[in-house]
Amino acid sequence: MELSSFILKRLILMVVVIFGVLIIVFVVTRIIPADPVGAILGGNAPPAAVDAMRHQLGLDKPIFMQLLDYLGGVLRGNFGNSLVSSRSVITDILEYLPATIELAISSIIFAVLLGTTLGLLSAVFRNRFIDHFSRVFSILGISLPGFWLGLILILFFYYRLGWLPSGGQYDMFLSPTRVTGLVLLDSVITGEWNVFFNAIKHLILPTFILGYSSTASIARIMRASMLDVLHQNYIRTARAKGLPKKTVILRHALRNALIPVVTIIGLEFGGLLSGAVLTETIFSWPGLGRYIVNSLLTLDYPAISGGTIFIALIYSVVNLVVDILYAALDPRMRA
Amino acid sequence: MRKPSSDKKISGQSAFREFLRERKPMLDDVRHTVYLWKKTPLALVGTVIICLFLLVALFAPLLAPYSPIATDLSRKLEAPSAAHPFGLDQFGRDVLSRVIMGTRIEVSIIVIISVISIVIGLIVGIVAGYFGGIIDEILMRITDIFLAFPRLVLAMAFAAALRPTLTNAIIAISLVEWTVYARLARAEAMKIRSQPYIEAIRAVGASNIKIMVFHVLPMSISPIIVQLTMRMGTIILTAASLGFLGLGAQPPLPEWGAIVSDGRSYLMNNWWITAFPGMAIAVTVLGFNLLGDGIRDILDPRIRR
Amino acid sequence: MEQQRGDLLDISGLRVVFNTYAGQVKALNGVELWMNHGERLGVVGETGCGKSVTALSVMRLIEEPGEITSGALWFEGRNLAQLSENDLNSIRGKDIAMIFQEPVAALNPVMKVGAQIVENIECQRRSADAGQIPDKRAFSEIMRDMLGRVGLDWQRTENLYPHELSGGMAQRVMIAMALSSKPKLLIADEPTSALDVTIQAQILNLLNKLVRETQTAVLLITHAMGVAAQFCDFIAVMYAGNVVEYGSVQSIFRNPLHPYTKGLLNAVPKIGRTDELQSIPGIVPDLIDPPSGCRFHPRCPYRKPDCDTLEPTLRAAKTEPAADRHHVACFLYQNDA
Amino acid sequence: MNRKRKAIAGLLFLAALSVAVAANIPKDTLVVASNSEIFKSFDPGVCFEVEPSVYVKNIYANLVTLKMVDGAFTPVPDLAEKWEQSSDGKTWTFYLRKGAKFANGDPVKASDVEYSYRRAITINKSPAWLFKDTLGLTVDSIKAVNDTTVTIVTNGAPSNIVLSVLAANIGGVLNEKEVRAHEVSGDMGQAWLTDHSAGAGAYVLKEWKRKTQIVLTANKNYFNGEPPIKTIIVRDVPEASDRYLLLKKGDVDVAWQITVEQAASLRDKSEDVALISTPAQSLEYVAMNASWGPFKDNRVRQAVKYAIDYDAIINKVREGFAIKNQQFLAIGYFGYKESNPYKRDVEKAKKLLADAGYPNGFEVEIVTSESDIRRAEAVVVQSNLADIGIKSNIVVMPAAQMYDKYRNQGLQMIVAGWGIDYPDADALAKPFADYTVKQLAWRNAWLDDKAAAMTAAAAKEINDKKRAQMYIDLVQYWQVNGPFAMLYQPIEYWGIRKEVKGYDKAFEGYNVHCNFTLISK
Repeated sequence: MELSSFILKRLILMVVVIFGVLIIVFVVTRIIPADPVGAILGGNAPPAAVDAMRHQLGLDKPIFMQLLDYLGGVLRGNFGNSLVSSRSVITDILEYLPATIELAISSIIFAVLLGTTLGLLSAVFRNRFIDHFSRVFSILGISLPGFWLGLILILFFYYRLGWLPSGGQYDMFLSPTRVTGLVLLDSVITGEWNVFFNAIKHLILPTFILGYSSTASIARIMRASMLDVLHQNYIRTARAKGLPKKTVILRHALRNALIPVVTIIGLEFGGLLSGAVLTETIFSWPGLGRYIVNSLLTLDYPAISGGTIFIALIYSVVNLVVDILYAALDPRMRA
Repeated sequence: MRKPSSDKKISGQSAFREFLRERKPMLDDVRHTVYLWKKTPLALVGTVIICLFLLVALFAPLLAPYSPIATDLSRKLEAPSAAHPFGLDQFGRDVLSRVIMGTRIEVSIIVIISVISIVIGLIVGIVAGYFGGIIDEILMRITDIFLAFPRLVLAMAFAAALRPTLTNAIIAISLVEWTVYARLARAEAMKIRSQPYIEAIRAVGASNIKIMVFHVLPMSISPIIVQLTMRMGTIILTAASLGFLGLGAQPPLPEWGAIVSDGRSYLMNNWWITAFPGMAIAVTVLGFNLLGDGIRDILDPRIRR
Repeated sequence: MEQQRGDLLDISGLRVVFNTYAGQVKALNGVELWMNHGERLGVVGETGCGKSVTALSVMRLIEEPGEITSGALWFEGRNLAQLSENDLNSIRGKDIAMIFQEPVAALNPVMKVGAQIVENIECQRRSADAGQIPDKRAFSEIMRDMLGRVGLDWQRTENLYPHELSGGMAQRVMIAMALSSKPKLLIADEPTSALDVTIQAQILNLLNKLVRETQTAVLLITHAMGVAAQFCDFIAVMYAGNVVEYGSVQSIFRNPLHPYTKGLLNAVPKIGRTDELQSIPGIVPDLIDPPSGCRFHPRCPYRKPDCDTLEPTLRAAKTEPAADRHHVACFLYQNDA
Repeated sequence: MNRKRKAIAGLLFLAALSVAVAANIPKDTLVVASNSEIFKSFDPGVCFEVEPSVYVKNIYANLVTLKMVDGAFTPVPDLAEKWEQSSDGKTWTFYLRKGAKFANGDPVKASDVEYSYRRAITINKSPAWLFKDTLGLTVDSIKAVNDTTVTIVTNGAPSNIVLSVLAANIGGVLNEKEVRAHEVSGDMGQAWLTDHSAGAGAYVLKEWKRKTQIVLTANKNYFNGEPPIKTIIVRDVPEASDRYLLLKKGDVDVAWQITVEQAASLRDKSEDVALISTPAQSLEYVAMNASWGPFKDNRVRQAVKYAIDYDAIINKVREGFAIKNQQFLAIGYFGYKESNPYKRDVEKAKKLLADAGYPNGFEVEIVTSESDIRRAEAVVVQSNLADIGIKSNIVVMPAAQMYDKYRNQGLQMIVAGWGIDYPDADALAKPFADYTVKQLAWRNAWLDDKAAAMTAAAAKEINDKKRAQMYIDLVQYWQVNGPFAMLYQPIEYWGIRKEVKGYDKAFEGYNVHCNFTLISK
């Protein structure tokens, strides 16, 4: 199927899915038997103030009317104002989104590098010590609860050893110029190398915690696909050519084994966005994850809907990009 | 050509050998699975952990030295000692008994979530796969919508919507988990629908429902069971994460995630409140994952040779 | 012990086993084979007789769960069985090259065909003159020349991916790749079995032409007696992990000695003969617990009392002139049983 | 060759990483760790939460401010040098000090005060009811007579209420010129003032990177002189354990909201870190729905009040960070006279229950919020009630759901707290005793007209001595019949580094009075 029509179909599908997501999120947030306004104004606010605000936000209209207003607004790109920060949800999200993306990207890179290496090692040295060690190490990744491990690592690396900071994106005394919002990228663009190194130091622990959980599934897929590739005929041809073992594995086996790994990167990215919610809370990371958790706890309707839709959007876009990447990587798909 | 043995003397022994010969392919398969099972020690470790986990859950009330919710503020935050191997939490409750009783909650979480999500998944999957066409398209788009969300975010949204209690958290997670089984059931249903013998049965007058229940359903059970073991680890983690965020089990229920969340602000001086339940989560989920990994390797034809 | 029989290749007492879940498969049970420079030896036998395993063993390409348990692989005075992995790598692809049955599957799907050939040339050159900086352009020239000599237009083929080639074209590429390093011995493991008949003939003729030009010895693995007869000088008949008969094409076809060889030849339809084809009774033995003594005895019409206890060894049959090297492993011809 | 180069690059990278992490904090900077997740805005007309108002008080100057003078809040001149109250008690005239300047150098004029207060009423945000209802102000009530004099016409509320409200956030004076310059589509500068400042206070809001940090810098033109601390950085650290670690490591000077246990360990033994505490302006209570089942009978309410073990809660749950105060007036407030009639007396409680016809008790649901402290208190109350035969189960709800039910009188029993809006007895008497204002008394369905009448009368009484006595009588009546069992008045505490001086003076009477200028290092 021609690549462009493949993308077109996926885009249409994505729009339908996002529309569905809009409806679900709206319904879910509205059936909450609670009154966010009261919480936000604080217990002391007199009932008159509460009712005034409810009316102002249109929360006293029937649910169906609220849905229409909401959808109308979304189509015009207006996700309403957050009840907590009383800023437009879009500004909130655009302020927090880059932090989550930066953490997610650095974690996926870490997970892919670690995952493929572990998968490679455990396939090449099958059923030997390295195989068992790397499989246990990677399986620990999805077994250890991230929030628990995070706390312990902070206690150890920050408090006892003092090697790494306990949280935040960069030191409080630095004030990096914001270009895209991705601190690392910005510091490279603006050439602020002290910010660059500092940001890396702040990224190490959160990236490990967030990335580690995806390592297991990547390692497993890599191991299975590597084992499969090693039995293929072209590997025997490569060995028959007298190529050293290292070249056979890296140049021939690895490239073929990586193809299935690409497909699950899309899925793992979804897992990362989930994980980000917890990791951000532990590492005081100013990301979208924390924004959503807080909006859920304070029942900030517009923020919940806006935040979850954005996360769903990113997730669908990433999956689309990965599928295109898959076609590009495997010549057989390019026919 | 075997010499025909005399009719009268077909002893029980040869009948048994006959029974065995018919079953040879299956026996062969079982032997091969056991051989692979032994060859992957990790799966063995996983099995042991899970058995321990289930046993502790079964005998929880007997094993727990103290009541998990009895508070004793005068002895709060006591360090681990012989009397209290896991120490006491900030309400003076025995962390060990809470973790042990927590096992029972985790088992109930897994069982309920698995049942709900499998039932929903089967219904949606089989109906979509069996009827195909527009029904399949609609149901699959709905599944896509649920899959569009990162798992935890959607579970959080549902948990916050329904009042945050353990039961609501279970419902929330099930609403997220069923998509996995729906896809599996649909694939199975589509495979079976194209089988010739289905045409034959339909010709004899069997109704769609009967076909779906008696033919499609049994066939899709095995892949689902396999997938189930792999999902259990994630289910516990998701429930624990909800507990940690305050959207899941509410105190004094000793759900592991909630215990870790309770103790997290005491991590500095009283590490034990968070450490032990966290370890319990890690070991149990590790057990399920090792088990799941082992099963996956055994069933994956590429690795089976 | 020294290499005595063939001055190019001399395999003696080669045993290979496969440890599978069902038990240990004794694939090769003391294979005896030898050939001289420039000669062409055809190894024939039913599937599962171990001919492919023998071919792979020469270059020690046997993988888990298979392993060479004993035997010597003499190649120009060096025993490949004892060589270290990197010494062996200096021989693989340079002195001994190999082509396989499934040509498309034998090429790396994500790498251009031209590049895969250049890789082979580069690998041989580097081991040859290690000091020099590899000259990429020269290697491409050689590759293009080879593609031309196997009858492919290199401008079109060079940048294609394996899945874009037909079976015949892929085999031509494999031949180009194998011969690009001017090996002394080419092992062809059923090169034409997967191709349809018309292409088979083309490939064999191409192979015949190229190999004669460079005087390369060929070890041809095939189950088609006709192909072996037409292409090879000598033939080794294998049955259940043993070479049961070895000799020149003429002597084997004119005067087959071993009962199994006779059965094989009778099973080949001949033009003009209308009588019913005879098949060899019984089935190929299970190599996990093979029949004791001569592994052919359960199916052998001329069975003698000792056949099921003693294992026959390959002995020169006195009747023929030495040039035919006619050997047979059967007690019918060893009166000192 | 390139392997060597890679090794050097690796080493360089590690060297850069290992440079000391703990940035040592300069002398003239104060770093605070707190959870600023719920901060909404630093606009004086909008900000109503307890914590952000600490910073708003230091960014904006008011006409008058409050200081703790020997245990009681006393109005003190700020931008206004002196003020007078008309004979009928309604018209107030304020005379501004000469030469006071805004942070950006513009002089402070009476027109700024007029604009600021009219703005607060027009935008009508959360604190607006303090002006509109409590002081009965309308847009025309505030007039700038000339550049240095302002008159405000109130509904005749007693002087203590008027001055307390003017000293609150809403009384912050904005620079009219600068606010008008940043107005966007008629929002009177609300969007801009969310994270910018146009005040005359001790500090200027330099920057607010949400979920990262808030930075305040000293105001060079401050009329009381530039404060010793030049920069204040408030780092957003949501995790309590993180805040505690940062404090112990010396990466922050002050840590807010550390746990009671951590505070106790700092109080008892810690070399480098000290604990500062001060009675908080809020009250913790257990309330019963006076129109629900058994609680209709006052004897049952009395029984509960006698059943509760107040000392266990104060010493065990709060680790001593609480003061026994069983009335709705906070300590030191106008009309406060110590009176703690209730002590745990199981026999008396049982007898009261039996007289009321519930010899073997009944079942009740106790609702509370998610904080550790509240849950611990609920757990103690649960076991106390069990001692006298009342079976109860605890339901924890997030704030949003709790307020919804509580506002519609839907709860049976609740453990909660009440923050004080302005430091005057009326700010407490109304919610706790006067059901007509539809706040706490109403939420617990205690529709007692006598109490409502006494509260209304006390609110209007001009004569301070008579007014004080009226509150004492109201408290006495309320303690016997009210549906509230007051647990304690909490003590607020902060962990601070030893090198920080004057923090206790700065936060004495927190959150009514917080003056960063008193802090130095």
